[in-house]
Amino acid sequence: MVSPIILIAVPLGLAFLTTLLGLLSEKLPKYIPAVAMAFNLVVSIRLLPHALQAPIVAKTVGLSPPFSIHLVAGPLGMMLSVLISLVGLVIAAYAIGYMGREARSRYHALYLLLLTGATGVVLTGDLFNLFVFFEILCISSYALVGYRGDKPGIESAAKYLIQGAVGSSLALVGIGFLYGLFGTLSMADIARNITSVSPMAVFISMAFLVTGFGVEAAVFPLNAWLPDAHSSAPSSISAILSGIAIKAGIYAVARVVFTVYGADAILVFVAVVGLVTLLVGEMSAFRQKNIKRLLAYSSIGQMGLIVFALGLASARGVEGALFLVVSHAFAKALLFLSTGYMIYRTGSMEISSLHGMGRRMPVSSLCFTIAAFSLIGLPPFIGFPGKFMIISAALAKADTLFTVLIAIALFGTVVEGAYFFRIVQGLYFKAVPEDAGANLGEDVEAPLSALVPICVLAVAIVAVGVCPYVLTRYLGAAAADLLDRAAYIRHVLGV
Amino acid sequence: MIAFQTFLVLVMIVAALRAARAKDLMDAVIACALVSLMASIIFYFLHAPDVAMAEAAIGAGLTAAIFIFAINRTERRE
Amino acid sequence: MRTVVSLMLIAIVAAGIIVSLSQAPVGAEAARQEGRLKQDDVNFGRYYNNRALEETGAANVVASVVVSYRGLDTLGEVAVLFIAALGVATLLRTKQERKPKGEVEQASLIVFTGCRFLFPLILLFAAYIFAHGHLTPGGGFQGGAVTASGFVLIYLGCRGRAVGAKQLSATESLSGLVFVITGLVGLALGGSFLLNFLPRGTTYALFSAGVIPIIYIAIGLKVSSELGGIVGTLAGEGE
Amino acid sequence: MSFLENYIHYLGSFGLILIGLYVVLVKSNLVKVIIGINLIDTGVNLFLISVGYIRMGTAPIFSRATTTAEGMVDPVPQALVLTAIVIGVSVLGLALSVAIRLYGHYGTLDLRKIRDLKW
Repeated sequence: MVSPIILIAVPLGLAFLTTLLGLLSEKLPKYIPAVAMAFNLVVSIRLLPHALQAPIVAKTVGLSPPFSIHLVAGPLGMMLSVLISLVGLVIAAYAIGYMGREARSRYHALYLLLLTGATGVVLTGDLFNLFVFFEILCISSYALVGYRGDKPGIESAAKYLIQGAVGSSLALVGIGFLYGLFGTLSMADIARNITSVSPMAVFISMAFLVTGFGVEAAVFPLNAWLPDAHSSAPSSISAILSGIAIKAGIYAVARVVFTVYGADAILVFVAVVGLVTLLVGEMSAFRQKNIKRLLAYSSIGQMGLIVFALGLASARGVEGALFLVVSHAFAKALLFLSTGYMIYRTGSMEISSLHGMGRRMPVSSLCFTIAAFSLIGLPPFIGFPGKFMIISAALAKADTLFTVLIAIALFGTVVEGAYFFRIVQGLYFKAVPEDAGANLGEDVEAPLSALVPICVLAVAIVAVGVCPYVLTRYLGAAAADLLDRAAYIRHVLGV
Repeated sequence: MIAFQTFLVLVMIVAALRAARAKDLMDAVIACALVSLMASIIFYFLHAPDVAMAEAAIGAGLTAAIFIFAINRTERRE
Repeated sequence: MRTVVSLMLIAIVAAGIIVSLSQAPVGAEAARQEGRLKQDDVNFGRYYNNRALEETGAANVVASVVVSYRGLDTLGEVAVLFIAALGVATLLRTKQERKPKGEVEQASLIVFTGCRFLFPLILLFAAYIFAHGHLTPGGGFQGGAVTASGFVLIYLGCRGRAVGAKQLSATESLSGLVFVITGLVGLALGGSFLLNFLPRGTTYALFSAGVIPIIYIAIGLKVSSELGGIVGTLAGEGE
Repeated sequence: MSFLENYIHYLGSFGLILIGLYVVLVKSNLVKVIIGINLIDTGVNLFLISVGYIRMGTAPIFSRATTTAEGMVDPVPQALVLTAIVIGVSVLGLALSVAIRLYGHYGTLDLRKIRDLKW
């Protein structure tokens, strides 16, 4: 069995290699992210069965935890690592064609580093190391959002950068408090000692950490950057930001709240924050006329639902949240990728310019429809089991409060359904607008290099939707990984 | 000893306030470099010579330089 | 309005910090005063201070923490700097119309000569700092920052002379690879990443502490080229 | 006096953090905001170092004069701060290049005037 550390070290090394190859050849660098992610996918799948039995604790410099940085590749971490490398591979393959003209070796190196940061976040067992990988993730996304250097890209990069930088400084203050209190940085070690200090002092450090990581996770008051950043970036970057980057943020918040602090008292608050995020996201999405902004707001709404489900804190709720993480990663990546060429062909991001696309770009439109229906939660797509699990988990609480909350959440889903149906109706049943597309020939379907990745995601959405068991059998262990602090501490520290 | 460190902290805070208030960005950058310099001396007194070196070289030197390059390419007044 | 809301936010943060500090004593000094530090072996700082010299052979405990015990952090951190260098180069890649060499306003002869005289000395000093990182204060980051200040001097004093972007890029890639490969060799030989697989040598000697000087020199070169690249691009001399 | 000895560095660091936060929240000039972020970074670094400080301690470096680990200050925060300083300068470089590009597009750095995208 190989050490999970190569999931981080090898992509990092390849990212360093990318710019070197970029000096030698124009063509080589663009294949490196795909190669690295394929490698990660194979290794993660090989490691997943081991991780399901017991978390793999990988030590560095030959010291056992907590005295050196250690990776904890538990069921949840490995599951997310598989997800990251799968989605990363698909989008990397898409980007070979899509970014072909404008991407240079720098784009590919930054993209690979973003994914490496996300992988590091989900695998590490050390709080400061989590922060460092989080910074890799955030800083490469700042650079990628502004990659094109056009007006909206630069403006949203500036906003994103300011909020992200302040957030990560606050998180660092929280880490400083924790180190000052406990003299240790290992998350398991902190979790073991957390009750030995006055709850108020602990609460403040948690507030700092959650605020800091919450900026990337896009929970309600901290998400002003998201619609701009996700809509101004190149489509392949929007896909990875919506699909993976915010999930890593959610993972960091959840890991800190559940495992490090075991803070059951604030979970109702978390559920309410999630609900507000959901409503704000869906309501704003409803008003949008720009397709990419609409998708970005819809991401906020879905993140709200995930946070709400985590706030239920029951095993079933967390399982639902994790299912939704996977389904949203697939569906939102697919939505951004399939609209990528539509926007490129029509040259406009207005929803009205997509009218009649169903006949001109049939495959892209079909995939868009599949992903949209999956997000709404229609069977037989992957979104349905996730939403169903969350609803049943909320009802299983047998608490009037949660019943009311889930009713409000369902209202949000209805709004979501309304705007996605509107778009799909436009795709298939509206006439092609006169002005848009005069410059389009007959053959406007996306090239094969884009269709293959898109279709892979679409097939995955339908396949997992029809047969959710392939995913749900891992969820029990993954949810336990997040909720069962005692087991986590026991596995890492061996006490 | 503690009196001297208190003095350094006070100078640092005053410089930070100056950086916050100054309308001329070049002023603010110089005040910012002074903050880093004071922080670097404080690091030395806190028995952190490695960090003191890094802060003096990066915080007080390089940061100010890249700020000034950037201000040269944009505008100087707030 | 905005000011009032901001001040309220700041007040909340300040109140939180004050409450936190008054509720529980934070820091090593507080722990020492309460006598908590005696019994525990859990405290990272205690553990490293007691073991570092014996385990890594580096006299500078901070160097062994940075390069060895928390080496993965450092790898992540050079990656962050790499990202910044790439990002700055990407954002500013549209070249300003570069003035031909003759029209560049030259610094005065004294400044020009002074810069040309000082630059090699600065580089030598930087190399000293990062080669002795495991023995004395200093190391890869500090040395790299000093090199970059040397570059600043060149950009100020000898206008129109750019440091080759290709060479910088190649240096940063190669030194990054050296770091990763050293770590992976440790993984292959001893089963854990960044394992110190070379002999420790005599303490206080230049060639001691196993892989620590190798990695620190790689970090030094990498940080030098990255910071140099950032400074150069921002100064408008890069590309 | 004991209060001052225990808390002066914390006071300084949190003073810097709060001043920086004020600048980030209130000022609208992008370069000024970046200066605020820089102040916050310095404050956080000072906080981390003061966490590891032991009075009457020694620097964590062995030499012919210092041969025992007794009384050495905590080396871990110093390592963390080295990391944090470098991350800080990375963000700063990126932020300033974004500012330069923004100025190229809009001819101003005033964030109140740059409102093409809105909520």
